[in-house]
Amino acid sequence: MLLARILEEKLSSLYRAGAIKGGVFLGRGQEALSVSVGSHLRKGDIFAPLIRDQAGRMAFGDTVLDTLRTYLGSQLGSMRGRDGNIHRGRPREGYHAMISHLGAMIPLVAGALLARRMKGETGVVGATCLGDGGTSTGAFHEGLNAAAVEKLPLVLVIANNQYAYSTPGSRQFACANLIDKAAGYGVAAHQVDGTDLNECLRVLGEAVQAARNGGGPQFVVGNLLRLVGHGEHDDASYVDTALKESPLGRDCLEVCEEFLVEKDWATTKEIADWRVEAKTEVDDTTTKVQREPSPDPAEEDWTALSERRFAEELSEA
Amino acid sequence: MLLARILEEKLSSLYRAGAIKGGVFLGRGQEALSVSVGSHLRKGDIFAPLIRDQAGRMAFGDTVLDTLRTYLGSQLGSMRGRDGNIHRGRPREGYHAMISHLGAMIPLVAGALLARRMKGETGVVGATCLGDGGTSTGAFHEGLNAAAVEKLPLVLVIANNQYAYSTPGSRQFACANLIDKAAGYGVAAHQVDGTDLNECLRVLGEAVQAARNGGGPQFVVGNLLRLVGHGEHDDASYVDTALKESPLGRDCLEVCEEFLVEKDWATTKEIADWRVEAKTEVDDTTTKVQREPSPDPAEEDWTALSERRFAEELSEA
Amino acid sequence: MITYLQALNAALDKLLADDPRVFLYGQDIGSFGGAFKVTKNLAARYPGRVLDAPLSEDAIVGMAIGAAIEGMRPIVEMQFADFSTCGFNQIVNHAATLFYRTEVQCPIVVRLPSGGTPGGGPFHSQSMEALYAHYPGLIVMTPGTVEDAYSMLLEAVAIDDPVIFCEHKFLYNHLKAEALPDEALPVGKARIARRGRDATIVTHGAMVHESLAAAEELVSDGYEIEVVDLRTVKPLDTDTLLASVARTGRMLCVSEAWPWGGVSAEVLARVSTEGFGLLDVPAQRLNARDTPIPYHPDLWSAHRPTADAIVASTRHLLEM
Amino acid sequence: MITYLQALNAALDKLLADDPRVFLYGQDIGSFGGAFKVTKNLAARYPGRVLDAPLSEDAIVGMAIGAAIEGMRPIVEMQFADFSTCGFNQIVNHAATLFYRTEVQCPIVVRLPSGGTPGGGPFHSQSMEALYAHYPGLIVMTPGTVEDAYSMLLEAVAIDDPVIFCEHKFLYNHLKAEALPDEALPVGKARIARRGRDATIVTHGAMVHESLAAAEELVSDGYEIEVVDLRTVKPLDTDTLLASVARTGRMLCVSEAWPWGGVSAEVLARVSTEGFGLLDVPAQRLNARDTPIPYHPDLWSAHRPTADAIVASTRHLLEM
Ligand SMILES: Cc1ncc(C[n+]2csc(CCOP(=O)(O)OP(=O)(O)O)c2C)c(N)n1
Ligand SMILES: Cc1ncc(C[n+]2csc(CCOP(=O)(O)OP(=O)(O)O)c2C)c(N)n1
Ligand SMILES: [Mg+2]
Ligand SMILES: [Mg+2]
Repeated sequence: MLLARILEEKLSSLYRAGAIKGGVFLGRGQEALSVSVGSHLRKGDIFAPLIRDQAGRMAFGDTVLDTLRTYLGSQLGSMRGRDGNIHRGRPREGYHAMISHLGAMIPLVAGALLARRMKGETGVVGATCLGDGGTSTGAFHEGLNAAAVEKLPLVLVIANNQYAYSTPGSRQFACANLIDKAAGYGVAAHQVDGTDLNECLRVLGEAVQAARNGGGPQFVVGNLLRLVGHGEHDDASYVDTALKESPLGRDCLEVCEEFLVEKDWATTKEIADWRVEAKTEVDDTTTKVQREPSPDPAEEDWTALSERRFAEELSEA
Repeated sequence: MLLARILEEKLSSLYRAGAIKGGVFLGRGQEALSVSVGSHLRKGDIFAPLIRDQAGRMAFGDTVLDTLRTYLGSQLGSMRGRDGNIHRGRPREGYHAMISHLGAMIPLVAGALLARRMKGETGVVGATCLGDGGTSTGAFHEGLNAAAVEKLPLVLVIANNQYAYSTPGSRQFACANLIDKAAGYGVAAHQVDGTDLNECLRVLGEAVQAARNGGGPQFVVGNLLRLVGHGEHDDASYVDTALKESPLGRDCLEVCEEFLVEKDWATTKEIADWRVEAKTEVDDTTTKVQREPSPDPAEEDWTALSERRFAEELSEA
Repeated sequence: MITYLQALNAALDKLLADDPRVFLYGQDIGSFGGAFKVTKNLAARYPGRVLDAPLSEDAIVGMAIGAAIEGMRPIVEMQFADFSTCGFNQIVNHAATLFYRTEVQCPIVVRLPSGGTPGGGPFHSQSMEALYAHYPGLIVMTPGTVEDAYSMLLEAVAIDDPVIFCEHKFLYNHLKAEALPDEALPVGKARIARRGRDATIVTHGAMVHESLAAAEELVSDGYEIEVVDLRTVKPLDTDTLLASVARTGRMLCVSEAWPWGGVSAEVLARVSTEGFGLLDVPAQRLNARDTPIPYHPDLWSAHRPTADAIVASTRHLLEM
Repeated sequence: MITYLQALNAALDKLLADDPRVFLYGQDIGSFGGAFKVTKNLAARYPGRVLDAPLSEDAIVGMAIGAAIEGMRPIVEMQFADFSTCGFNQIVNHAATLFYRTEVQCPIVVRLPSGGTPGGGPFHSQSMEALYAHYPGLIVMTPGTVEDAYSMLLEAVAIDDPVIFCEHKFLYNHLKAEALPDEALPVGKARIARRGRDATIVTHGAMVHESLAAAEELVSDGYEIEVVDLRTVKPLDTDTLLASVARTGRMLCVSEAWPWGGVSAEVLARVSTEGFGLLDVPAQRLNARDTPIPYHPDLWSAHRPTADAIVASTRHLLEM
């Protein structure tokens, strides 16, 4: 969680320095919720993170190295320059690479879980995340409904950060609370304060366990605020000041650090050391990745098909 | 309602006689619910009926004549042979012509209502119908949600006839009751026994009035059974016998007739006379329409655009 | 005799029997056997492997992709090709991009009951092959014979990439063959459906039969028309087309889809460019008209190419 | 100086000011001004007429259709063209068929921020004009200049049929003009962007500028290349193309979209057929490669046509 934060701070400064060509979309303020998803999953489980899940990704096994490789377009990254930033994963390891179209990963995870069931695997869980805005998509609805019909062990986590880009919840849905959607799908509902790591760990633990035990889809809503723009190009000036000052606006990392210190589980000094350690790892890895080669268009295998025999030579660039 | 029933019986026999080239999809058993929607709407309101809404269509102003013209492909029908059967309407009169893709009419009605609001018209209601299966579409979800956000006077009536084609509710959704979906959209919920005309009239009356009074979208679920195949090609052998014998399987027309007789509002003889009258109208109109010309391909204006200047001559059939 | 539809059913049966990774997912395909009965008896024969889906095209395709990543071989049925617009995003943006982005294969087959039938109307008649062929990452098949319905479906499932399988509704029960084939042309190879010398008609799907009928009719005028059945529209077997045009010097492409950017546009673009020196007269195309597909059978017959219209167009081509 | 993006904003401003039937609907287009700021300041200037929509492309288009039937002139913004796949069904099956089926017009405009930019990747870079042009009932515009961004958007709203307006993201801030135009070519007319005599490059959108740069470069070799900007891809101005090819005898079509059935396929099919006698050598095309659009700028530059690639292709054409 701390490492994810430090890494994202680095991504932000790399963005400002013009070192990243595409967009940068960060999860600052959402780490507690995200990391709680990733850390309750085991090897062999399935995870399809979304935009603001750097923390959850790392808990599921993603690395500083591959993150930086993908953002910086290293040829050695898992996406080999073909896709970038948050659109990364290693599907063969159950870690799926999101497409941009929101909601689209839900049926994908459902289908992967269906396959596991058909193959006779039990005790598997598949988790995926979405924003409050993403709940308005047809894909969300169809995917969650189909998963519910099949009673699949899907954990769907909604990070309700109160905005979809600039659009507040009041222009996005009319239900009193996003949790009210669960009953319409016949799935279990969980709600949690997304700024409180302990709570997030507890509630996600329950949700993941319930799914693992055959309880069918689990719908989790975490309430929080993103403490950063939609992307690094965005100053988020549309965010309501009252919200920022409300408990939703708390920084989950600070909340967590205070808790650790209060409980005497860590000293301020120790935390500062962790921070330095993380920073060193991130900085060193950045230096290393920046020396790595970019993908070479001349060596690129310009076909979208895995079966080479069907690739066509059309008159192209 | 009686007229709709008689007309549909005629369509069924025309279908069996091979007089209708496309499919025939009937609403037998659903007339009470459907007619209740149409009859609470006024001139100036908006209605987008669906597959099984012959009764509601006629209550909203559709005629035996145009129904037969459309089914029989008369050139004089509102769709001029370009579209057929249930895909008919007169959108300029607020009576919309469904496309086949289920759920698609919901945002259309919402948009029409939004336009009315922008034009300063008040007191308008827009109603549309859908089946239990249709609730699984992304279009349903997005359309109802967007209407709720705009608090539009939309009445969405779900005819839960327990099956989508051959698929029972258990393979379609996992909620305990379709009405549980309302809370997730923040819209008012109504439920009704779809076999009981009185109840349907009362509940739809309330729903339409609530929408008219600014109560935002109204979600109505009518429970019933279709007493006919999905289309006339289908013998509906998949329908559970227990369901057929349950109260859901009652024929709303019989229920209504019994009620009328019991209340002394009509005698059996009077009802039989109405039936004969309806049959005569339907038969006479059929004879008339069967003499009408088919659309003439040679006179057809083969362009999809209203602006002739953009029509292209490509090398075609 | 076996129909086109029975051939599809037999192929699915064989696939389910031979490969435990294969399963079917779609609306009403279980005990009901599907809207057209293509999956008849399969649910009973393969319990738990022929699943009724909710009315959710987007989720259906999305789930198939997820299952394919897990090593399964899902075959999805759209109730009509026309409804695949509701699953369009998952097909073109998810299935089609997966391998390029992640190096993980996506072996799904999406069966699209395609094409017009009398009384089908605007939303139960569409031929969507060009839509899918435009996107990189998809293989698009349009079997036009009973034999191809069978063997190409078997191959579609064997292919490690997503396949859009456009089976033609008009052929389901009309078209019959003596027996199922033991072998087949490879995917991506067009077939000379009829040998000729005076002109080449390039076509696919149900139009193969209209074109063959047209060719027969032109025999009485002394013409021998070659008919090439594309079979697969992406990849497109340009070599076979060029070889045929080299023999005949004239080409008409007949397709039931709309003209703009359709199969015929791609065929004309390729043959006109690569076969520039082979053509004695400009290549021509004959398509459905550029309007929605009309409901009334009389309008429908004038909307899509028919043997008569093909005869007229071919005569025009021959007289150029 | 006014940018392409400012021209779009000015057109929307004028439309809202002049016509009470016009309103805008789309994600984040209200007080935020849209992801690209095309609608900047408009919500404040026209209260209640620039509405933020939920994250629901299907509903957005469906609502626009309903409003259009009621006599309004909705302009819908997709946040990126690529997301229009999620509203695809309403566009191609509802808006595009409405007039043909019901005789009721459907004057909606769907704005698609289109085309590639460095780092855009597979889902923020697509050029979808061929998809929409394939369907009957839609008009598809691809403005390539500041002037056209302005005047074609004004015309798009004036047209009584649904218009797919493919505005190019790469041009938003890069392209500048002195002033907004007072008059414009009619919709459906292509424009000779540069006069020439040795070959014709037919193109549209951002590729107009790559093609012009290529033409300039070829001047030093003594070549005068004509560049035709299609402006509208459906309808397609075949006459202007043929007139140009009649002068030059050679044609290359350059398009940023994918090859199979794309704009270039349709252009080649038409010019090769109707201009058979005008072509000295076979018409050629240059497209984006047939893969998803890569994220890395180096790959992206090799994926889409660039001035360099156009120079190479044109040289090849000239030397044939
Ligand atoms: C189907 C679709 N439409 C539009 C977009 C563009 N888009 C990307 S992120 C975003 C906002 C998402 O909001 P939310 O789901 O609340 O997630 P958050 O960004 O707040 O984490 C939008 C509109 C998209 N990615 N997918
Ligand atoms: C998006 C979409 N997918 C599939 C179909 C094919 N289809 C037509 S009716 C039908 C079943 C509809 O069931 P339901 O909504 O319950 O309505 P009912 O027929 O029971 O009245 C199906 C699957 C369709 N029309 N639209
Ligand atoms: Mg959000
Ligand atoms: Mg039903």
